[in-house]
Amino acid sequence: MTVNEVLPLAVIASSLLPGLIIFALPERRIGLRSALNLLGAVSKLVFVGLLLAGVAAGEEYGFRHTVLPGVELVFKADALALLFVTLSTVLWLFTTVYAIGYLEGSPHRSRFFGFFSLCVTATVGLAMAGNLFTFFVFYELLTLSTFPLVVHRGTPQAMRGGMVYLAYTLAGGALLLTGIVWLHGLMGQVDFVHGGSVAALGPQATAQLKVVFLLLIAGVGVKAAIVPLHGWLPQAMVAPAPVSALLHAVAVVKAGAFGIVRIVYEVYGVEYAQSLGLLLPLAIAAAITIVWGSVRALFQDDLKKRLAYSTVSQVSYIALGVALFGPVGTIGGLAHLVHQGIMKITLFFAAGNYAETLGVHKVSELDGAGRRMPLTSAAFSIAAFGMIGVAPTAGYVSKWYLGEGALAAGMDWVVAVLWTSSLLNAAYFLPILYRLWFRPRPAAWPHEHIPARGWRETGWLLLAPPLITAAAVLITGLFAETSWSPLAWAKLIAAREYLQ
Amino acid sequence: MNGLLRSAVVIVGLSLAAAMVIALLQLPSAAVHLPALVAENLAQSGVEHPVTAVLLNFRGWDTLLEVAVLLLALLTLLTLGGGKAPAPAAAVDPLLQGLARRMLPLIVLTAGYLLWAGAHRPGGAFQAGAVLAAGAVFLQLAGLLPAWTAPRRWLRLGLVLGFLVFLAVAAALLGQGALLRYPPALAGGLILLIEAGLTLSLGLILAGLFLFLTGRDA
Amino acid sequence: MTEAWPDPAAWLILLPLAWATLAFLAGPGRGGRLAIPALAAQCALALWLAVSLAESGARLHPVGGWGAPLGIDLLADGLSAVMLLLTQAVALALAVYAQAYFADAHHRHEATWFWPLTGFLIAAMNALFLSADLFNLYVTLELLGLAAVGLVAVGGGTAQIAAALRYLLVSLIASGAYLMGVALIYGTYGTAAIASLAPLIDPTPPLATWLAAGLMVVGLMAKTALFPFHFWLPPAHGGAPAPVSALLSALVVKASFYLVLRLALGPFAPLAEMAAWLAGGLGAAAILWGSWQALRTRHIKRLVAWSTVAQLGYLFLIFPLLAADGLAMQAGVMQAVAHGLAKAALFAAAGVLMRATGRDTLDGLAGVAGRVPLTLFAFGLAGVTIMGLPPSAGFLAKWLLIDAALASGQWGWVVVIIAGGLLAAGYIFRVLRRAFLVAPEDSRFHPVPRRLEWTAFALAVASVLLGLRGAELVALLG
Amino acid sequence: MNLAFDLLLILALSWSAWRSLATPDLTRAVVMFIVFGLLMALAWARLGAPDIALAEAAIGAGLTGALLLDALGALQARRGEKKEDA
Amino acid sequence: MSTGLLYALAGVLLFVLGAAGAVLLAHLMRKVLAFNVMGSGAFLVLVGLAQREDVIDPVPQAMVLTGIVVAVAATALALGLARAFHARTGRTGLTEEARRD
Repeated sequence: MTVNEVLPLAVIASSLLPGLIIFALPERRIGLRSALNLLGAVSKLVFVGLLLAGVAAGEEYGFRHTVLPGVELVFKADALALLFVTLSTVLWLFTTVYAIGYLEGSPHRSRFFGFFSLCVTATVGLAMAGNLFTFFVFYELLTLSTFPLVVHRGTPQAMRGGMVYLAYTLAGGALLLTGIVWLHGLMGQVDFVHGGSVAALGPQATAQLKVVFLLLIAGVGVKAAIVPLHGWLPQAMVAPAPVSALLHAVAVVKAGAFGIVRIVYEVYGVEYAQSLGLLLPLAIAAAITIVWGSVRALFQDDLKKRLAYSTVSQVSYIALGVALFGPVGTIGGLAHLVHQGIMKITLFFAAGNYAETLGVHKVSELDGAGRRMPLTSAAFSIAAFGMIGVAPTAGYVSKWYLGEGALAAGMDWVVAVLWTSSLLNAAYFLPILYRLWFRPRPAAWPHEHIPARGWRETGWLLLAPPLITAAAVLITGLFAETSWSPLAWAKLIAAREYLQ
Repeated sequence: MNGLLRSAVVIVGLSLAAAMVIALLQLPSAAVHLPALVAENLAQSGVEHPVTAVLLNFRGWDTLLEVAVLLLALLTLLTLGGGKAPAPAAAVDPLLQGLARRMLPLIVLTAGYLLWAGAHRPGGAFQAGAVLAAGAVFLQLAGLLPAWTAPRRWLRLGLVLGFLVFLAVAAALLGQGALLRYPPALAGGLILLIEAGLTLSLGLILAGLFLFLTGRDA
Repeated sequence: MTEAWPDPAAWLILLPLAWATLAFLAGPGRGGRLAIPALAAQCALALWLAVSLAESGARLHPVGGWGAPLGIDLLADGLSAVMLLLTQAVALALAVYAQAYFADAHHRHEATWFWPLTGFLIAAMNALFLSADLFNLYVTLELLGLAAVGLVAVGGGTAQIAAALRYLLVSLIASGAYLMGVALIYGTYGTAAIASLAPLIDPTPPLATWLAAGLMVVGLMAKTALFPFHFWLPPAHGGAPAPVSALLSALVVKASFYLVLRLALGPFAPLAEMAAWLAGGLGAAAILWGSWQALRTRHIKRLVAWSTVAQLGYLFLIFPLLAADGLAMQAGVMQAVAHGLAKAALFAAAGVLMRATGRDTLDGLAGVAGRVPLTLFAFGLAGVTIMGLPPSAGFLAKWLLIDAALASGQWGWVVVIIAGGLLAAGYIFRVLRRAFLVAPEDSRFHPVPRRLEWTAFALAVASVLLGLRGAELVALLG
Repeated sequence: MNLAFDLLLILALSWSAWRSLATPDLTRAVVMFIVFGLLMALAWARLGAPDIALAEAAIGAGLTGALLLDALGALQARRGEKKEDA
Repeated sequence: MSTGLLYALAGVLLFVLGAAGAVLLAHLMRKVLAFNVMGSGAFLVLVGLAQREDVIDPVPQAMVLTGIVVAVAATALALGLARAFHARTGRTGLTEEARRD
């Protein structure tokens, strides 16, 4: 095995092995467990860094293993894969730190961190999947490893949320599987290649290919929470905050969105998909989701639910970018994949801090929290502005490219959708900011677990992650035009996808 | 529901019977003719009686497994053992007891004859074992032999001896090349050895099927 | 024709017969120490056989040196090698499990003749997988059936006796039908050797051949507990002690399926197409009905037993697809292996859960996630295989099945396969979700030997990891 | 002559089998079954299979008969004579 | 018609009679009887059909010898189970109706 084969595996193993060891650890080995977690996260970061440098220089990384005759497990660390891998790896590090603080003293932590590591393993595996078969393997692994986290609290309410989550995702997986095997029967193994490969089947297969497209997109659309397949996401918010933060704001929904990207660009090929007339319906579905999610978010008093509906809306920006036929839209969509991740995780970290520190779960209870927890609230505010798309945050950059892309593709109505969405975003985020900063604080908080000590409004481990990610929201926006920004990487990918 | 089942079974049964009768009446001659093959190879089989040759040589493998079936049935009966001591044999007519006593040597003699005869004419280990078992049942009915509970070691040894001998021969021959391929010169002797062992064990097993059961839960 | 002296195939039958007999001789409750090393040796033999087959193709062992049709042939090919490997591996793991399981004073009375019965059971299966003679197969079927009945009854409870009795009666009637089929075949062709029969049966055989095939296959279906002959299985498998349930559900029912497959691929291939739809339809009904019942029952082991009814359905879905190409056969064998490992793990895990909670109902499971996490993990992993989710071997089986169905344009089966997978998820998560609930205050947990937990876990892991080694298994099938 | 004997024997076989299944009295049914076994032995002799005839008489009729009678005693001992399976 | 075929036909009759009885009869003893009748029918077909040209064939004869022994083993096991079942429940059948007695 060459280095180029080992590196992708090392990225996967760096979270898988610590995860498996953690399962076996007794509950009280807190130090060892945390060390293992951080060791895994840091070493994964190192491996990903090596990969990034290599891919930027034009190296190719991949690994193949035959599972059945004509069916292979393929890993391919290309530029697109690395965009997602990097996002999950970096955020995994922060979330791990955050989770160590968040779960301090709660039971079953070995189980929690074990499955948490498995989830990240599934996410990076999915990102590096080199064909549909491999993608499906990790797609289902992600479902299975998130379930124990959703039901972690063991309450009947958590069970209900978990079962809804399962029902949606397993049904989606079944659709996806049908589509994949169908395509497999038509053309053998379907590797992800630039420009797609199904066009080779010729005109007599178009009808079947359309049905397969529908199956595949519906399958991944469940995780991407495209309306009407989004019902699980708000329910899954019963999970502990770090789970909501990393998994439901980033890993799981992004896995769906990422699947859409792979299917459109590297299975069908964006031009062939366009010629089959498949992109417009996708764009419409995405647009409906964007608006619908925002509208629903308006009416949620539960903070995490409001954020969840916001996720429903925001993730479809990615699908929308993909469906806009042209490189500018692609850049916008891919950049948003990263930007939305950073912004949304900041919001969830902050929401978790309110809950863990003050016992505040509802928007209506947030009055004056900005004065009690200024740092957390500042981070929250930056991320909220990013979501709305205010310059110079990261959200502004991706929305700008999406709008440009829509105009370039001649789909002017999309611009209207983007504007509507931004207004709605403002409508559900600004009242929160108003409450945080301008309303008087109540006499007592619902459950103040952690007292303020000087300027340390809450635990260290809870405070550092949102501050760093909030800074990242600003930095990625301000320095978007530098060569190491997510935007630049998205441009690299778009250049490669549209090369054909 | 039950009536439905009943009529369904009757209808299926009748049509099956009719189909089989028709099928049997229109059968052509068989393509393979085994009796000729048996006759051809009888000389190398080590015995003169064709049925015994098939049973212990040509298809000896069936017989080995069949003895295992018998042993297994007995084993399962033991599993069921309620552990209750069987009722002591009831007082029986002394005339019957006398008769049984006198018949015992005759039964053993008959079994021996059947065993020996199997090589040349009808008879063999199974018939001999059955006669022995019948004798044991008769003794039990006559009150001379108590029913059995859990078998002690010597009885277990008797029960499995025939099978072990058979297995040992099979294993030894497998070591020489193939399962149960007797060297022609030794075939007669080995078959007699196996049959002798089987006669004893089959007699005990068949008797056991009765003696372990009887009186247990009456 | 003859092989060098250690022909692993033949030893695979003699060895378990020998240790079963010796275990009986050793006396009640003894034999575990004999069985485990012997089973380890059998594993090695099966592996050796598989490797040598991969190198040199199928090998024939004419018992007595006569050869068919006068004598009986043992035939070892890829298909039998896979089944032999599965049997020895699962049996070894379960033997290790059983030794710890019966060491407990409460369960010792169940162990009296467990070991010799198990030895005969394994010998019967090995003999069945290797036999190439229809009548000899009848004898192995009877040996297998009686051993299985004995094991069901080994617990000695009333429900177990009743289940054993029902199982025995079904088994006997089924063997009777099979025997009648053999009688008709022998009468028609003058031989019962599969090798001699295969060239004689053409696509337009006499009526007697049709009847014979029908009787034999129906008998075997009843022994496999294919819907609607499934009624005996849940009480028998659900009521027996855990290691016995695992043996029966994982292996025994597969033996008669294997025989159906053998017949359909071999001598009855010219006739198979006609009845294939019926087999597939019954399989589909089994999947749906078995899953539905598993979703309703309140008892853990009943749930697992009903799951067996459902999973056996998949095995029969392959028959309408056999014509397509090798895919369906591979799918069937993959499913048999995957289910064998996973079901053994599920029953083993269920046994631990019942020991730990002291109850046999799903309601009693609350909180076990914190108490026996390893076992629950094993249950979940085995569940992954049962649900057919990646990367398990069960997933590969479903992949192959769907592939075969689509390749032959038979859409309906795909729907059944997918629906079956979702229903399976439904009943597996019925267990898991309860396990994650917070334990009620008054619940008590009993300590469980670690060995029980680890063997269940090992079986479950094997069922999942085999999914990464599907290519080797398919290559062995040839 | 032979044919007539065969037909008669088959008739007797069928009749005894039928009675052993259909007669309401279990004891009589078992006795009928033993008769059936002995008739089977005769049939085997007619088929030129003296080995089977011997085995059938000893095992099929004899041992099985003894087992059945013994079991009958056990099953009826508890509550006396019973007539069932309508 | 040859002797062999004649007995084979009789075997068919016995087999079907026994099979139907084994399925339909409720009493366990009857089921055992029926199963034995069924087996005897199959044995007759095996030997009779093979000897339908009135040539003695020792192979099926040996098979039937094996079969008879297997049958008695099965019968003993069934009776043993039935007795154990009866001893525990007082019932003589597995079906619902049999519970009445």
